[in-house]
Amino acid sequence: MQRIGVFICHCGTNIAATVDVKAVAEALSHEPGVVFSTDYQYMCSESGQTLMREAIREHKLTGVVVCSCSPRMHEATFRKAAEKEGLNPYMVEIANIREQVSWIHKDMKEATEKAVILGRAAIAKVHLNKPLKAGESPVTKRALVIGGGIAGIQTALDIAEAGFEVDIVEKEPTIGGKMAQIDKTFPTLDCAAYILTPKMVDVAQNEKIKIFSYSEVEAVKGFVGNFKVSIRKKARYVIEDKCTGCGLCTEKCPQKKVPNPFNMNLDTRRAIYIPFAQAVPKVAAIDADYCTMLKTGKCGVCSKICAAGAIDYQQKDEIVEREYGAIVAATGFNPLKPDKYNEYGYSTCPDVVTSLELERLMNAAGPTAGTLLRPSDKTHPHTLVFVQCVGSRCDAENEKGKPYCSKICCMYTAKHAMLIREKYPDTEVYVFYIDVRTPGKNFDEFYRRAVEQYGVHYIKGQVGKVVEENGKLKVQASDLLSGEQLHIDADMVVLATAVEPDKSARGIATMLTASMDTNDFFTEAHAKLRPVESPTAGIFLSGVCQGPKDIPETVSQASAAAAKVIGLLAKDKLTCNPCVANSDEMLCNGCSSCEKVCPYGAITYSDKEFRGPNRTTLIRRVASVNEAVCQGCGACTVACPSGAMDLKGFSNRQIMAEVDAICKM
Amino acid sequence: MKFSYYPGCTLKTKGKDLDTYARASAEALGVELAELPEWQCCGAVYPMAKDEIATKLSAVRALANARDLDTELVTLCSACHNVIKQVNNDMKTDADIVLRVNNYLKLDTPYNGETNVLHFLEVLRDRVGFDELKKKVVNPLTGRKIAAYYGCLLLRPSKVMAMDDPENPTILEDFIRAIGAEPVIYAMRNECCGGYVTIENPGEAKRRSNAVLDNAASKGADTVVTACPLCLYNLKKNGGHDDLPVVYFTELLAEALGVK
Amino acid sequence: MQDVKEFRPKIVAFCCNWCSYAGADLAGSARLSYPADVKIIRVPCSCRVNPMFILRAFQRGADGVIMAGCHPGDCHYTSGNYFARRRMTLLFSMLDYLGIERERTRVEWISAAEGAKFSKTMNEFVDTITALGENKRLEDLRCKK
Amino acid sequence: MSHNKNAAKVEQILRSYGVDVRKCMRCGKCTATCPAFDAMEYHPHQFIYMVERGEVDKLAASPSIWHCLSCFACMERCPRQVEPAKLIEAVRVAVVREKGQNHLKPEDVPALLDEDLPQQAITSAFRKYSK
Repeated sequence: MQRIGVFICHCGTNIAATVDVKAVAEALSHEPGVVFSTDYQYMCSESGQTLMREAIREHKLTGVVVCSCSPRMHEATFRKAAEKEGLNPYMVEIANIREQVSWIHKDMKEATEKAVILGRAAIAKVHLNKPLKAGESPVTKRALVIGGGIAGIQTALDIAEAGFEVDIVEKEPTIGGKMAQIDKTFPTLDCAAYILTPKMVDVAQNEKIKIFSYSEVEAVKGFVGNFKVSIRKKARYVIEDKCTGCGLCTEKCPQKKVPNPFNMNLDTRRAIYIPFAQAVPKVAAIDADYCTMLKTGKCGVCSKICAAGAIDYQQKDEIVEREYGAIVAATGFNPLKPDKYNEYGYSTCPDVVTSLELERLMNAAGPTAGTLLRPSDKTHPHTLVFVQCVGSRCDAENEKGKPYCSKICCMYTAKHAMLIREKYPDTEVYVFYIDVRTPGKNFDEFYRRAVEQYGVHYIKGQVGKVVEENGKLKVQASDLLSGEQLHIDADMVVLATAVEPDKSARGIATMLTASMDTNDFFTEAHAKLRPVESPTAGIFLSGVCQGPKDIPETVSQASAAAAKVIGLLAKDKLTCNPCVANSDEMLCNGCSSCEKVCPYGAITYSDKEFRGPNRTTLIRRVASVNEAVCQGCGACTVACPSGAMDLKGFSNRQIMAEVDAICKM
Repeated sequence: MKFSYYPGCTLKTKGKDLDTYARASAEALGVELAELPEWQCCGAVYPMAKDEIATKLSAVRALANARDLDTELVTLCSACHNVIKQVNNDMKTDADIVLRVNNYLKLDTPYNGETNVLHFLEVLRDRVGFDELKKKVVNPLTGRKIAAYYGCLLLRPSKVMAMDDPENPTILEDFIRAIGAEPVIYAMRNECCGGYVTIENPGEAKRRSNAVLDNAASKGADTVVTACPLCLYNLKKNGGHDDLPVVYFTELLAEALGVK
Repeated sequence: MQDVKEFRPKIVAFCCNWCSYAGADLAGSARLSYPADVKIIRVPCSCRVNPMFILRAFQRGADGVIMAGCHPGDCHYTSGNYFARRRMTLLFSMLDYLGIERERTRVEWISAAEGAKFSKTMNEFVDTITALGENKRLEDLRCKK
Repeated sequence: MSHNKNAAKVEQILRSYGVDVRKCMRCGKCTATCPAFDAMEYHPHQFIYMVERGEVDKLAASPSIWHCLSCFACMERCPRQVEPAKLIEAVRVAVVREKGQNHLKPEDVPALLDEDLPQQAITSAFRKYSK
């Protein structure tokens, strides 16, 4: 039998004004097992805690019930106090008689009765409490960042700055991501390359950072502090250590007709290529789909001219196994391909482009060397129409688009419009918008500048149809403020397409057991209070993989994720939550029901020997719970048909005891 | 290959060409189009109200007949196709309409959307196959530049019609390639010709059909094909392009197969 | 003296720690009252609620049982509330089969920000149960002393 | 909703056509895409808003409802699945269902015919405009 002490808190008058605390203390003192019962003005105060500790010592208490505020407030406080007195902290239970009683009831008799019942339920539970010990697990002091865009770069640099090792896994041959393709950045109009490439160089030069470029995460095992990750280094047919990045091969390769994704396929590159001049690592790669040597065995030009002897046509994919304490997802985004929006003519008219294609058409390193020319006939466009929200803000039942606002389009469109008007004053620029959304520092000022200073025509309405006829794009649109249908003869139409998470993110989330929303954005542990952590311990989120963001926001979140990683890696040991599931092997029938419902993969099955009747041994397949991975939700406990699985701290018997106490009245 | 065939009112009168050439071509392709024994006019407009039952019954009768004959149901006129496919969709998905229609019709076996409805173009694409069709062409229309006019009813609403991409369709273009001609792709091919207001508001119908043909002509088309008698009538009468003949796609098919 | 007691139902509310229990706390700090007949049991997640607990409550004389968890898609443990929803659907169909009034059991999704919803839901539930009256069919009279 | 002056009628129309006007985000794409724009007094996005505000009678009295080409372009291109074409038909049907409101009378037909006009045109006109 437990020796239980009961402490009723007045919380000043918060509780005592509505609950007769003395009567509660008196009533609960008669409960079985209760050897001490008292009330006090502020249990959470230093003297309140001392009172509790003295009582534990004097009355040799084995369990404590505090009737006070919500356990979400002070459970930790009282447990710590008990622990100082040598009592296992999990022998303390709270009855919430403030939020659930005094604050919502007025009638003192009624409130006092309810407080007594809640106290009885807590006492009934404590009778069944067992001392729990939180386990510990070691921490591998290295982080993995999946994705080498600006988000991954910033996270990796910050973690490395704190002295920890970081690996970046990037599926493309270079880091840099989408930001490397962008021309200028809003709202300052500085060049993306000028601010990004120094960071890329920092990554390359940082001894703590290792880049796995042209690589993908293949498998993830383990749990917080102890992840084991297989990384597939895809064959690039160039030996990384030997290639000097001179680029001679990329000029001499006879296969010239390869679409160039870095320039949004608006021009071509060779079969052996370095994505762009500032690539990190600056190492060539061969596109196996186009290389004549790899396809037919004839050619070998690159190998012959490579002075470093870096070409290796026999190269194979390689699997590297690495261990990490924390993993950051920074998988980024892609603009939606508007091929479901052919009322705008994207698939049939070359002069209808997406905003990212326009970035390349305006970039000095792009296919037109920075001169804005129509893709169809390479002439200078005079009239440009921008269409906002292509594929964003659609109804959930709309299969073509996304239900969310992509957040960055209003601003980059203002940027494009402004840059075009500045560079080419002979142009007319129209922007069709539903709403102009500019919440950000200096953002609305920027948009107003586009209108007031640069004379961009902002029209509230949408484009309904684009018809190409005699070299013009006839744009049919609505102007909702004037109530007219407009017909504009344009030279180019630019579609602000929705942002969508990279296609690889879904598979990575599954490997990480990190949850995703219906749009394939990673879910954060708490929308407001834990925005850079996944609900899965040890997994952190950086950049657009969590939701649409511009560059400043991405960088902030990337640094925030790094701070969380650093906080984790700085620990030598991790304390686990002791309220985890555990399986009674004697009852387990090996059915795997629990394994199937576990969202964390914390349950494994193994064959174990048991002693059978007549000195025989039986081998049975039984479940065991990895306590470092289990988060204690209890899904398995209900799925278990044999009653073998139970949850420490919230056991079947404990909860039923509470039910009984409440119903007894 | 045997199908039940629903010609519809216009194909028996003013739109005979659409029908006769289709039958001749089908025969040449080894496709049997067995006309439903007792078909009734579909009404030409799909009634979108959930509480409209009577106007959906003739389509359901045709669908149930085809079901009883254990065949897929082939249509040719864009309007019939639109009505019958949409009604069939109601009979698959809207329990209330199913109940009320069946209560009214008292069929031996209640109808629940079992029949698969195909446009003749879908038969050519998905059952015969355009590659197979190409092999049977004796009289390829080499050098002809043909603009396909889809209009509105063939593709929309795309969720129900489920025939092709409603904004960038390819079925007629692929058909044109199969008969040896060159398809002309132009943006107005899926915009309305204004056929419905040709009685009410001829000026409007003129403006719309003119815009369609202007766009097709600007892309160098020498012929326009359609699957809809009303579009054909309207484009010819109101399109303002005497230089640009508008014909049924089945006419060119028959020509290519040498059965015209 | 004659003791005419008005009927006060016994109601057990299972609340998940992350959303609904926090919602109850918010209802408390906003002083949004609901009847004292509701007694809350804290569980880590709605998926911890074994249908047995609900049957146990009825057996012991509860007049109504309500389970509240995070909104679908918002579960702290990713998918727990989906399991809970499925399990409760099964339990409810069994209770239907047994002829237990459908209104005596209820599932609600209440987030940590929905103090008002918590209070409103509990008020409604108590009204419903009060109107239904005592649970006579499932109570095990042997449990009464 | 005090914003809506004609709630019962609107409710009836919306229910029988399954249209949810609250989904509209006022982007105007329906009006941008409408081929009959020039012939209309009220335009598709206004239909939606007028029904939401309960101004059904005003809409029913407008010639605009007879100018819709039923081409479904607005339905196909609406990002919010609002389906303006259904709403226009709903108002039109509400008008023709009222006694004596036939927009097209059989005796008017012969004058409209020419020798090539397909049956489809007359059938559809009847179905659209008459009871």
